[in-house]
Amino acid sequence: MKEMGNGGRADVNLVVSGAAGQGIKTVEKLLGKLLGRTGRFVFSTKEYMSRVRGGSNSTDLRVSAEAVDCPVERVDLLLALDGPAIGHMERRITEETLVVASPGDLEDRVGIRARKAPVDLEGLAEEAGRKVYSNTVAAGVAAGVLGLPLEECLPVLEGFFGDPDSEDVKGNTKAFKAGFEKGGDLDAGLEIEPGEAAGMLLMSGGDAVGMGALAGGVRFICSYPMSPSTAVLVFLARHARRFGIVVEQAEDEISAVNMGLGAWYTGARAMVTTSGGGLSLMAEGVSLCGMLETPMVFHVAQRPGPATGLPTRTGQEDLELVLHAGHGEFPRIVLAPGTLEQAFALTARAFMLAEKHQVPVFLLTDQNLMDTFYQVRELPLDDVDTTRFLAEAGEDYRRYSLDEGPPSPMAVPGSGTGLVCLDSDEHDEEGHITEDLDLRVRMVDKRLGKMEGIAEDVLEPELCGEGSIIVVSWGSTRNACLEAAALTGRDDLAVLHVCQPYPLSRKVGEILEGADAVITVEGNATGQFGRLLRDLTGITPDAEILRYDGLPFRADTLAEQLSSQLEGI
Amino acid sequence: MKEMGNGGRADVNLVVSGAAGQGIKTVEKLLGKLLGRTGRFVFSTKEYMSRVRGGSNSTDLRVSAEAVDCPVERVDLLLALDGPAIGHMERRITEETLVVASPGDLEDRVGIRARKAPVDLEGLAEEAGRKVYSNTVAAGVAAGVLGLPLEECLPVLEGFFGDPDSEDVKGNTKAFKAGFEKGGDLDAGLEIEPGEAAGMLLMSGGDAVGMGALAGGVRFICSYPMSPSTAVLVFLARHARRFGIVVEQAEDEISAVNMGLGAWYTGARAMVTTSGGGLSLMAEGVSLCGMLETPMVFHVAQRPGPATGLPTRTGQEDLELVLHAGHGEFPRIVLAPGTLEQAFALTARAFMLAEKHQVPVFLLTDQNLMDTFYQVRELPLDDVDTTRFLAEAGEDYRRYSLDEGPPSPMAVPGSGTGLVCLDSDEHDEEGHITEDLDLRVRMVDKRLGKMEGIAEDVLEPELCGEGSIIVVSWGSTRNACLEAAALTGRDDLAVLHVCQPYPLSRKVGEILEGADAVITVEGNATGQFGRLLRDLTGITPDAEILRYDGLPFRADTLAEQLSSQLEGI
Amino acid sequence: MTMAYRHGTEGLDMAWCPGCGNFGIRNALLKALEDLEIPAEELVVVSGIGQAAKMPHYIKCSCFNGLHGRALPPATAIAVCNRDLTVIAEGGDGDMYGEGGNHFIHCVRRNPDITHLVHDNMVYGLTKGQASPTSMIGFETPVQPEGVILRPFDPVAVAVALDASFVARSFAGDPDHLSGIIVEAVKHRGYALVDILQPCVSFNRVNDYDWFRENSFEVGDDHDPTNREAAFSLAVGSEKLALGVIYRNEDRKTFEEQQPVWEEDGTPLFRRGPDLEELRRLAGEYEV
Amino acid sequence: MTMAYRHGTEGLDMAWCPGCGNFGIRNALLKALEDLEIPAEELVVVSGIGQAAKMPHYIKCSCFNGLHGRALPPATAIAVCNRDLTVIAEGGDGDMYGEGGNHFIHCVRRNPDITHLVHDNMVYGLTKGQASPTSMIGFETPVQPEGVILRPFDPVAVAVALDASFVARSFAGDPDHLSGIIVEAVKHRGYALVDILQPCVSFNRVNDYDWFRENSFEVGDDHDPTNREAAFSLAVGSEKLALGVIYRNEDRKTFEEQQPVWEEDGTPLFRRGPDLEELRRLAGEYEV
Ligand SMILES: Cc1ncc(C[n+]2csc(CCOP(=O)(O)OP(=O)(O)O)c2C)c(N)n1
Ligand SMILES: Cc1ncc(C[n+]2csc(CCOP(=O)(O)OP(=O)(O)O)c2C)c(N)n1
Ligand code: SF4
Ligand code: SF4
Ligand SMILES: [Mg+2]
Ligand SMILES: [Mg+2]
Repeated sequence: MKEMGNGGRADVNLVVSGAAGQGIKTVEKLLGKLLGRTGRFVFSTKEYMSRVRGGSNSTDLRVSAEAVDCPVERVDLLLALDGPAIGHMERRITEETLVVASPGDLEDRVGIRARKAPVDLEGLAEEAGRKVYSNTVAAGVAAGVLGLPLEECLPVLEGFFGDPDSEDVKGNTKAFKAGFEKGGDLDAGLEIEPGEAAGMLLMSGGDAVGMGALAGGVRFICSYPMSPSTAVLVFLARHARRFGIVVEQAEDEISAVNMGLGAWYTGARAMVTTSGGGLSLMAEGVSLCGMLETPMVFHVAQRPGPATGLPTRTGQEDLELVLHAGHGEFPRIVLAPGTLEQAFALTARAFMLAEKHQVPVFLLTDQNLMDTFYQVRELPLDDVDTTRFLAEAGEDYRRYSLDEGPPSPMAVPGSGTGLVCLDSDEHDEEGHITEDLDLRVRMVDKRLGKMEGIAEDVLEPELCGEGSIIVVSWGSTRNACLEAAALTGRDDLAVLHVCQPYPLSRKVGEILEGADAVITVEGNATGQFGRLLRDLTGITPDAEILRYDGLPFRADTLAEQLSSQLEGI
Repeated sequence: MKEMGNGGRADVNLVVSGAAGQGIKTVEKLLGKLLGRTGRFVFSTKEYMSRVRGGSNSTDLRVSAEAVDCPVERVDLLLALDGPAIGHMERRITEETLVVASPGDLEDRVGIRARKAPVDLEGLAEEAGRKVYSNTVAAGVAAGVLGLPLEECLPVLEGFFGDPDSEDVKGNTKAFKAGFEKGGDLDAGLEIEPGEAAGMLLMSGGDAVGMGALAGGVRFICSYPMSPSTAVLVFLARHARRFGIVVEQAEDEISAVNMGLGAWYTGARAMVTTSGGGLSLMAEGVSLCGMLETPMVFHVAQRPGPATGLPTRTGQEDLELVLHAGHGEFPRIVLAPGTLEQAFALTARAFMLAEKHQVPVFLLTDQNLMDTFYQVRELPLDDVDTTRFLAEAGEDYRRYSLDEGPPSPMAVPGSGTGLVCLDSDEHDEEGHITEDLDLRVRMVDKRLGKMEGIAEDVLEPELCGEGSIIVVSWGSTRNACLEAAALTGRDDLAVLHVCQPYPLSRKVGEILEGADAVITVEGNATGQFGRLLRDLTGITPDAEILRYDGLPFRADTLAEQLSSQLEGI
Repeated sequence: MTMAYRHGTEGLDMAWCPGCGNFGIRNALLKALEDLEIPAEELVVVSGIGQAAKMPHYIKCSCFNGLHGRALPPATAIAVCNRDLTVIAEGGDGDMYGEGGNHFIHCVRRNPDITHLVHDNMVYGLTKGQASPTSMIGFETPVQPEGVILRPFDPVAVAVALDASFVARSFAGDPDHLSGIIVEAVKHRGYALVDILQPCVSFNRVNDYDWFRENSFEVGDDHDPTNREAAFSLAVGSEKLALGVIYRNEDRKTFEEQQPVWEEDGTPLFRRGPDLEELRRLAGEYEV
Repeated sequence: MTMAYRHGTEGLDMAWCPGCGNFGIRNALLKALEDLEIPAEELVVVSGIGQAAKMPHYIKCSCFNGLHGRALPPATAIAVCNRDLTVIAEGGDGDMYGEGGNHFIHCVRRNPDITHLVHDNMVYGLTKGQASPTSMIGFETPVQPEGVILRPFDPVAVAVALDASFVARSFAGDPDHLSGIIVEAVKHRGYALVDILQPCVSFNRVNDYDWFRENSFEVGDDHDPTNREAAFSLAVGSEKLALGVIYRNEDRKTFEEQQPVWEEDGTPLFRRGPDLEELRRLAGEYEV
């Protein structure tokens, strides 16, 4: 298990908060670049309201000389871009927190128990040329506080703001410098030394899934915009020309999934990206996928429900949905990455598995994973299995042949002289509608029989640590669980991370069988993975740590929850 | 447990088979009336292809002097209206079966090992006036074979075919008489004595659900046609004017569920009727129902899937679908009637429960229940709970008040001076969109908290018999399980029928805890109820009897399956 | 009686961007409701999801803020179940013509007595700037980086083709015109579409206030809105967008008027209980 | 090369009722395919669910017989992923204008190079006789016992309003006319709608062969199908239904033509693998 969180200044958690439209995103991107370039590690996550302007949002940037990959509750440095931001962050502000805000905003909040650092962000920005540079001033303050070398920062600024001779670059540079100076002057004791971050790749969850899709050979994506899944659609749209992909925005999610199946019928590897509500609408399409045995990859980025719920927040409430979406019975696969590398690798793998087993594959992520970014050493490109599983349609081709498989060899129309017929009704071997009830039984058995091959391809869980009390994590909570377990300081803990919830590796049961206690950690209110665990392994968790307020698990507070649960065990 | 099936002629199973369009339905209706009027009990079920003309369909009419309420495999008398019908029924024909068919058709099938009774149905019909009277001739043969008193039959014929002086009545009467004579002449030994059936109500599953809806106070139904659920829509359309109901055919299922929610928002009790595929499309609406806490009744008549599957056949494949349809987490209720009386009572109850607990209630039936008919003594009208649970919208009304409940009192717009605001986003007490994450948690807890009240209203399972080996049945398989258990002749068997799969009464666990062995019977391939049982009670069935060829369980063959399972236990 | 227009903006945390056309639409709507003197408790605004669809949270009314794309079905049901209520369905162009396109078609066919306000900003606002069904060809977005290639949906032409009983277009930048049109639409007996041109200052830099002004014209007095072919020509005959009442067909009966439930009894359905006696009679009819 | 028209009816268990208009449509379709000389293995018929949607099982072709209402999305995707294939989407009026109404609208906007054949029998056949979107007012069914009250959907008028690139109507009772129209539709570059009047002898006793004959007329030579307003007038100007090519707009580009994937490379997508080298370069761009 990772060794971290010695309580000292191994890392600084910096939060930028302000209204939508105030340019938090620019600060976050710029600081990300600056930190990476100067050799620091950075982890970022954000929380924001479902609106375009106003309100209060925040982005965490956790900075360290060592790799960091999950959020903490603790705020060491708060850059408040407006007054409401201080109120918004109030709960996370402690006496240790250094709050940088304009003097007026800070005064209005006399109550807060924090190290106050009044900096006239707007004033400095205006001095540098324009009020809108405030966010650049803030970035400068952060860079100053963190002790970045100014000379290494300046070239990055130029690249970031465009043409070096432009007014904009000059103004921003001036603004940055002014902030930097203020930041240094604060003498906050929050400097972070450079680490080995040079040359690493700084990417988001959305990027990782997008690149995984490219590695998986995606040729077609059709979707309807829906937070937090749209990032993948945007990513592939940006690279459509370069990688030869048809990208289409559908009129609705139902069209999206049916188009996707059409595409894959022609052998073009296809995916859809959506969130829980969109997947609900696709449920009939999921069932169609099961019946046609046409592969499909569903990226489902979770957010809290029911219905519209909290559209820009995170949660893990849709595990049971992807397990059961669609009527009737047919096999499926559910993957749930816990890291950016897994997000890449499992997305690529989803395409392979879908085509190999001719089933719907669900890639289950969430806003927490989509909107996060941090450095990865490299993408496991060499491990990508690029095998194709397409047959040729010979003269007597029968799409649902019972002679081979399961699955029956899949050919695509135009690949030979044979015909390729799909039917959503129960069908005969050729793919024509049938009312032969014996054949029906054989077709059901064949479809369900694919579960055997699928089981052979199942991914094993990852066990970190030697302890006999096992914390079970699935999907995007992995890193927070690992760090939290370490933070408890207890060596009787181990963390088991499951990146394939369904079907579940036998190993999961075997490992948990031997545990003294099992604690599940989930981003929902009813313990869905716990139920699945009981169903598939017979093991009932001894304790559950559930969070369903729309925010991700954070290592430090999760560690406290773990500790208090452990007292009870 | 019911005493039945002594192997003698306690009952005759008569099957009418022929092509779609040949008038099987007329035979079935006419015989139903004749049998009832002459004091016989009759149970009917049918199986048919998804087409309007042609193919081969069949209707079973099981006739007895005692009450009969489930199908058997055994065929005592087959009325084959065309040649293919004999082939279609071949598997169920034994040496005991009396096959009535036209001489030509019978000859073509020299192979069949049956008691052959060539009757020139068409010829007799033509003699009576028109070839289309063939089915009436067939009905006459049946009446003759069963030994019905002709003089009691004739007045029924008149009522059935319309104006007594019309050509049609005369022709049909002639045809019937001709058939009757032939039937009597066959001396088949298949007479059935009259029983106590006089004055009972002969109705179908669709009728029972429809009348349950009327008892439940339905005021609005909006649906999209889908077999086998359309019967309920048609029933309510027929009675719309008489009972003051808005009946609307929607453009699609999504519209249907959203209209239903709109109706119930105004306090008009509403329902939708659909099948698995339609419910898949409604999944987002189910989630909306969960979030708005607006009641809704979903009648889901199951058929085999996935996708279009076998649209006119039966199955129990959508239990997990109704348990999990919709994203996010919220309470729900699932009811699954096993008899016509239950179909009536549970439908009425669904409206009460939906309004009381402000949750989606699923009434899960199937083609087996929808298309069956038999006699019931009376509908339990006096037991219907007609309580309403609507508040008035006072000046300061807050739809999602946290002060009372859960559930918060539900008022409807226009019921007072207050405003009634619903929101599919996470919302505050007034029903306005919120990003207050503490409030979010309280709202989740409130919604899920309704499960407690729901648990108090849970229906207990029905335990029949004293045996220590328990056969577990849910939904429409009840009667077949009961009779099958009796047919095994073993007194160590008991049958436990569950009419409310979710939430499940504690009694189910308690009863099964004490069993020596548990055998589940389900109309699906993966044992969905068995999984639910394990999840909710920790009990894993010792054996499962699963059928997924689209046909219902039949008492005699199910008895054999039970016996052979019992050998293994 | 609480008037729907009572709400100011103070105390309201409105999620719209400064300068957004939605403010103009809100002002016009409040003005229209004031003119119409509809009590708040008799007004139900039904909306979907999107920036436009947040409207019911910003005025004084009962509301059903349901799913993205699904405002029209509940609006129809509400109107038919309680005829004492005034029902407005409101939302964005994505909401109503994209995800909700099928309900649009069939709602027009049904002709319930509701007013349909569509904030047509030619973009998806809430989800940050993808193309909407009404986006112009060539419009660049993160999902359409090389520009939109689908032909824009013309709601007015389609509504005329569907023989909608009232079809109008107005502009968020002209609240007087808009409120007048809304008053007419609400007064109209039957389904009334008002497609409202609405600048989105955050995600649509092409179709801004000026663009809309330059690319629209007011329907002249010489136009006969009861002439369907003329209405169609008006809708498609020019590059510019016609503003005003483009079509009306007063001959169509409403959905509600044709329901047996309303023939003899005006009681809202929620006040009617089950008739168990009649049901007993019906059950009796099953006696063989 | 196997010709699509090779199939006879012998050996086929066709689920249509004797006398159904679907037989005429099938004959016309086979004739058209014969005339067009499309090899069976290059033909994909995409259909939904309904009596009409069973067509691909009765001719020689590859097929994607998907969900009720959902033929157009897969048809579009198939056309754009493999341009060597000829794609026909086929189904009933309920399928295409009811459940599938939203796809109809947006498919027309997208303009993929597909042919859209709609068997318009003004009723739901397979589910035994409920009203369809095109059923006439007053049409009585088990679900509409007092007769249909919704205004019938006019696919031709709506398609013209959507500026579909090819809009035609024909009649199952006139296979010659119909096969000629189908040939034109398939040859047309882009989306082509053929609304086919089809008698349903089992569930629609009103709109039978005679009714259709009496209530339709052939478009005259004087009609200019490129004139959109004239096309609209033709669609709505008469009580009777116009038969023939009513509208065409050859100026519209197809969906496929505008895809970067097809700009330089004609290889069907299934023959293209992932480009891991280019991906390696892309990953490199994430180096900070
Ligand atoms: C089923 C579903 N799909 C997608 C979304 C995401 N979504 C929310 S609003 C919206 C579009 C907003 O555009 P529009 O309707 O034009 O409203 P605007 O914000 O422009 O006013 C989308 C795609 C959703 N909420 N539900
Ligand atoms: C989602 C869904 N809803 C409903 C159905 C049931 N259904 C099958 S075909 C059909 C309508 C058939 O009418 P139409 O499309 O006009 O075809 P026709 O049979 O008249 O040729 C319906 C409602 C279904 N298969 N799927
Ligand atoms: S995003 Fe556009 S439509 Fe939405 S509030 Fe802002 S300006 Fe208005
Ligand atoms: S039901 Fe109607 S449409 Fe279907 S096959 Fe029979 S006649 Fe044709
Ligand atoms: Mg919009
Ligand atoms: Mg039809």
